[in-house]
Amino acid sequence: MLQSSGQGDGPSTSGSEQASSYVGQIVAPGDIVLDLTQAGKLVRIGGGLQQDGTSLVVTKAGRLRHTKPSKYWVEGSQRRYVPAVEDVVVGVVVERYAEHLVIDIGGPVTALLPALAFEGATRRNKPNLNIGDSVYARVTSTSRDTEPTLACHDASGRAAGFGPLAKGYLFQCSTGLARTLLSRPTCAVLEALGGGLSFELAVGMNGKVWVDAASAAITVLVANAIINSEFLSPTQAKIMVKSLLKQVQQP
Amino acid sequence: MSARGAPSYSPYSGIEERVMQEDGAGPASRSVLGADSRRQDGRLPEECRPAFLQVGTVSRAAGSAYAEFASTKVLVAVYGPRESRKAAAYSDTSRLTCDVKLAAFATKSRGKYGQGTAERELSDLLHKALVSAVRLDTFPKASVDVFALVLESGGADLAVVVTAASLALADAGIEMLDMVAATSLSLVGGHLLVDPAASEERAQDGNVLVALMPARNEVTQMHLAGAWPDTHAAQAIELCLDGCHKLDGEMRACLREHAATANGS
Amino acid sequence: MPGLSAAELSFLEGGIAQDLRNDGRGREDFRSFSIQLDVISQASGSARVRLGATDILASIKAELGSPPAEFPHLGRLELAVEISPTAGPEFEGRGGEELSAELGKALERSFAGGANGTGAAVDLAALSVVEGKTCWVLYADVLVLNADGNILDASAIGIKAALSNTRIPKVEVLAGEGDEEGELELNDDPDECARVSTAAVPLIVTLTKVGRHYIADATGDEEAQMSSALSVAVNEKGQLCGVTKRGSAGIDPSVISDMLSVARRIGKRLLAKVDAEISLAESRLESET
Amino acid sequence: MDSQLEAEAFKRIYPEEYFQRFLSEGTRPDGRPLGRARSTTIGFGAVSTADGSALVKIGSTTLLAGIKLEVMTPTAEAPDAGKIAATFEMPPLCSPDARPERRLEETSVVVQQVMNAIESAGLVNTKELLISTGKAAWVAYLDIYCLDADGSLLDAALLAAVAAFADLTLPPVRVNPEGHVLPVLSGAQGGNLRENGDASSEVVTVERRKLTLGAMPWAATIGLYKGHLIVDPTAEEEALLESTVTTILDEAGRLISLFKPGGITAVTTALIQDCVELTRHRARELKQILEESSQEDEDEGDESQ
Amino acid sequence: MSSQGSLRKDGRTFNQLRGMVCDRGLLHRADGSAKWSQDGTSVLVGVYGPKNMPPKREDPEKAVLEVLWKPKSGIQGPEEREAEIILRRTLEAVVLAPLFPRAGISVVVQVIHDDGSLLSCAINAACAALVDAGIPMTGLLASVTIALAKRDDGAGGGAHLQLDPTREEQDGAQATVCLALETTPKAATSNGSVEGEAVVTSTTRGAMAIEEYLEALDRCRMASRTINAFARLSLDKAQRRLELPGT
Repeated sequence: MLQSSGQGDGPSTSGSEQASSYVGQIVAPGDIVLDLTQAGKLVRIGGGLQQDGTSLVVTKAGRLRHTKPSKYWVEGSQRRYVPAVEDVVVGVVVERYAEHLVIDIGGPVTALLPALAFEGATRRNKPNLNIGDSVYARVTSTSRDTEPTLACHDASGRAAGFGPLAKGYLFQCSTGLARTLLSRPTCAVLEALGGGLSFELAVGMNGKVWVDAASAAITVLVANAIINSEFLSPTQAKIMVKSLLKQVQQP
Repeated sequence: MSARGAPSYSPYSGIEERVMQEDGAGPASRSVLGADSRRQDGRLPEECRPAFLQVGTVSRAAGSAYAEFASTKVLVAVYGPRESRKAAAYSDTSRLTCDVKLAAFATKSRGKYGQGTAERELSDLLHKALVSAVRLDTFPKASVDVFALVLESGGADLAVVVTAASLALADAGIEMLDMVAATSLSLVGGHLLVDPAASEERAQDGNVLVALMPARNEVTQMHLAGAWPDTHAAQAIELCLDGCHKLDGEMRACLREHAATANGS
Repeated sequence: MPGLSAAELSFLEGGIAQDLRNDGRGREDFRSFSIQLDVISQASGSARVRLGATDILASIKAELGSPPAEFPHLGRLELAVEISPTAGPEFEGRGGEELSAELGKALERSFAGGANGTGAAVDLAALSVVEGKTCWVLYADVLVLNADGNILDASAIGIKAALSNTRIPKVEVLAGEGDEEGELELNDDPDECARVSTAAVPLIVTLTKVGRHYIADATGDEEAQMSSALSVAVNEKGQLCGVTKRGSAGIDPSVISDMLSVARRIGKRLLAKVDAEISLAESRLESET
Repeated sequence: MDSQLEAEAFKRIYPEEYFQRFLSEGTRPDGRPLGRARSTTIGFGAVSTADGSALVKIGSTTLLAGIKLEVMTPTAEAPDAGKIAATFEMPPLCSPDARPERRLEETSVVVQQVMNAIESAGLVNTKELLISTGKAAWVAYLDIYCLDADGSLLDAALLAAVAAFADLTLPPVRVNPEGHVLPVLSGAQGGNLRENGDASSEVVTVERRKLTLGAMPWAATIGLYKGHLIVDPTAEEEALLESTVTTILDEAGRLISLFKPGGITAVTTALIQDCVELTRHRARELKQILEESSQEDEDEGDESQ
Repeated sequence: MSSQGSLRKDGRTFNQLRGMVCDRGLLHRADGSAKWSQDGTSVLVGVYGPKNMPPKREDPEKAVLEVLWKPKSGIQGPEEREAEIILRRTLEAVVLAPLFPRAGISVVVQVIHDDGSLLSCAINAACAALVDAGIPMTGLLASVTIALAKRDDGAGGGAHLQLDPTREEQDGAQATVCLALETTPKAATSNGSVEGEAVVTSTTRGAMAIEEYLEALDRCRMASRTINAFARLSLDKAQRRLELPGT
């Protein structure tokens, strides 16, 4: 009757259920937002909710969201990242073994990246990553009792942009901001930056952001612009980027 | 161990020594033996105090023993063989760790041993007395931990600790070459007093401790302090060995009795 | 000790069995030693002792302190051993701490006497200045510069020599008025200084058991072969002043009594030799000044 | 034998199920009904080097409390009172969880709660510890050692502390004009000791005496497990409990402490009332045990004299 | 019987809490933080985690919760160590630790000022900080301290129960009771009659009658609702501020 899921949309049977009256409101842990006996056959729950008997109970503070037909989650901002399958993340190699790498993705525990989870990797031919190197990867599994696993290729085995991140600058932002940066359509700050500069960017759902550009000055500018944008409206963000761009273009 | 705030003192500390010094002119006339050549507690010089021994006294320990020699009261518990906490390099043998503590109220003046130097020394001496008797080669990498607490320091503390610890090891089923029994002796004004009481130790000119594996007839630990006339030292060691053999009988009886009651129930 | 092969070890043990050690000594022989006095000017007394390759520095520092609470009429003698990290590879870092503590305790047992000060190496009553208030505290510190076995015996020789070299300033107690405590006046004019009687200071003879035999004054290589050892302190009167069993193996009680009488015999010879070396060193010192 | 081994293995692998099976039949692994505390003994004067001491056993849980008296200068705020300074030690011999390098967190809680109970009940009037106003007073160092940690330590620690105070004797002392406290020696001993200052200059002499104790606090720890109330849990049971409530009452039935340090279940008013009721029963039991033990102690004392 | 005009030194009635202030997200290095003040008593709490734990201290079944209590000045004494343990066990009642096996959650408590009811203030602050960090919890807690003023104060009847006492009131009281209570959540379903907020933590000081304790408990229950309402209000405000750029 109840199915847990991360981000993905799947098939769902719909009924003539009644949506929770708390949708759109700010909820706190312990709040009972839905009586499951009154709800339809299938309810999908995302982050911040838990089933307790016949009730749907909030475990994290935030705004209760709902998409039709019956998906619920709590949207809140938290700094600490909790991995979910199919999240894209930026991590740092902390340990190296023959079969796998241990990656710090800023989560509750470190993640595993199998040595062969790269496009076209074989025993003989695999990328050589060292402790301290950054990597852009995808979460392939999470389970309560084992470390999350990562892969540097998409479901069909192609690199799809994943892999080691050479050089560049890595910084931490909130997971809320990371989500904004990854959202479609492209958020205001990135659009404004992209209009005036050329740089490479990798954003992880875990709040780690990697930037690389032709000069250190541009790298730093991009990083600052992104960090500054967290509490700005789209218009404010555009103005902020514009003034920063002026500074570098002046000399 | 010291309380915070203003310093405090005990008006009765050191009173025995002061009385003793006021009593007579010098150490020679100290009245350790009465006219009937008996000690203050009525014992003859070569007589040990009655020993009360009991094993299996700590419910959650692998082995344990309580020893009471008149007012000397000691509790020992053994844990292990268990995983060694100290991340030491791999070794074929296990580690024997010994830790002796004195309760704050165990001595005449409170927390006299609080600084820990005396406790560290006792721990070290206990280790030396036991280590050759325990078959550490039978369980690699693990550690056997011996913890002793002196509840009341009534004289010959170390000897009682060693004896109780060896009983606790036996109770824990740790493989040993032999039991270890220990006896100490004080030299007071030329008299040899076996198994001294605390008051006799405070007056002593010298002391000896012998720890013995009685069945193998091997001394595992021995030390002697103070200046000893020739014949006295040899005689003192003999008396201690004799004490160890007597104690051995009582230790074995205690273990037999415990085994009998354990099987009976 | 690393560095000795099995063949070397068995050779060493075989030699001991035949009363002929690697360096030509018999089982009961000490290595030759030298004493040098007054080597540290700030100390109240000091000596350097070289016993074979073992090299130690002993110093005595006399300071005014408070007497033991239970025995207000006595002074104090505090003993400590420190092993320099340069003394050998095994003493690098904190490696020497355990041995330092063990040797310190063995010295204390041999020099400090009973709880009431009887049988102590020096007359503790003579160190009293104001009963119950002030006394001299003699800090005897041994620093091991190089270790090639038998540190303990060398340390005892060092302390005896350093004590013979010790000068304690004269103290005058100025009468206080009424209830007030008298003040102390120190006079460190060398001619006025008191000397410490070293007649009762014992020496230590360590007998190291290697195989079925025991040897005196073991070298580092020989100590590596030790199963157990008995350190015996002996004084001029032939009294035993302290015995410490070292090493983990057990010893038969009859062997212990043999070892005690052998140690006493060796000790007597050693005492005479050390006394002679000290007077030699003293005369050398006088001729220098 | 086989079935016993099997039971032992079951207990180790499925401790919760093992425990639940007993509870479902209204009993516990050691055979007690849920509401019964383990047999309790008190031995007075267990340590002669202490001025007051007591050995308490509740089942296997064993605690030894000792009080040593020292003289202090009273504080300016309370010139007519002494004080109590308490410690609680869990030396590594008492439990496999206690290791020399690590202090168990129970120790901080137990010492605070024992002192809280003694103060809240008014067991000791610290003014009785006065020797001479503004000059000298006794500080009672209460050291409680856990010798065998098999659960419900707070109950046993408080009982040991109360019994040690019941056993405490203040030695006779005299005070010289400088406020220094000196011993009073009996008979032959005293005659030979040189007097510090002449006798006429003494201000005060205090006789050997016992304390007049106020209300005695009695504690009962009750474990909560899936709706069951488990009185006086053992260490094995404590490891499985959801939370514990320690209620402390005095003989007049006043509440001295209701201590529930968190845990995964919360209690309702009705449950609190149940705990209080169970503690009332246990308090009567403990009071009787203390009285009987002290009677025996006196009888023995009479015989030996 | 009436407590007319018998106001407390700071002008409050006996049944009145002090003014509360709660600021969230003050510490940028922490994963969540909150400063909670009840007039003169103020506590700042930072939450770190769920994060990696050294293998020696990890628990394969659940996240390890650790509390570090820093007094206003000086080093930790036995009282602070006890408070640390009580706070930790109190938070364990609501934190969903089994969701993060092998991980750790640290709660660092910094006392800024203590003018009475300190433990309650710290529990409220810690709870807000955990919410701010997004640590999954089964519900919220509210903590209240209440003092039983000495009867000879002249206040008759039930008037001698002083809610949320200042330090002066606390020190002069015959007894104090500190409670942490579960809160009644917003609920889409009615679970029948509720017996009243259950007690997660109770510590007391001083002697009192059982009836007095139960009355204190009732008063605290009532007050806990006010605290809960305030905590939700402050959460609402904080959440709206966070969402500002998006809306």
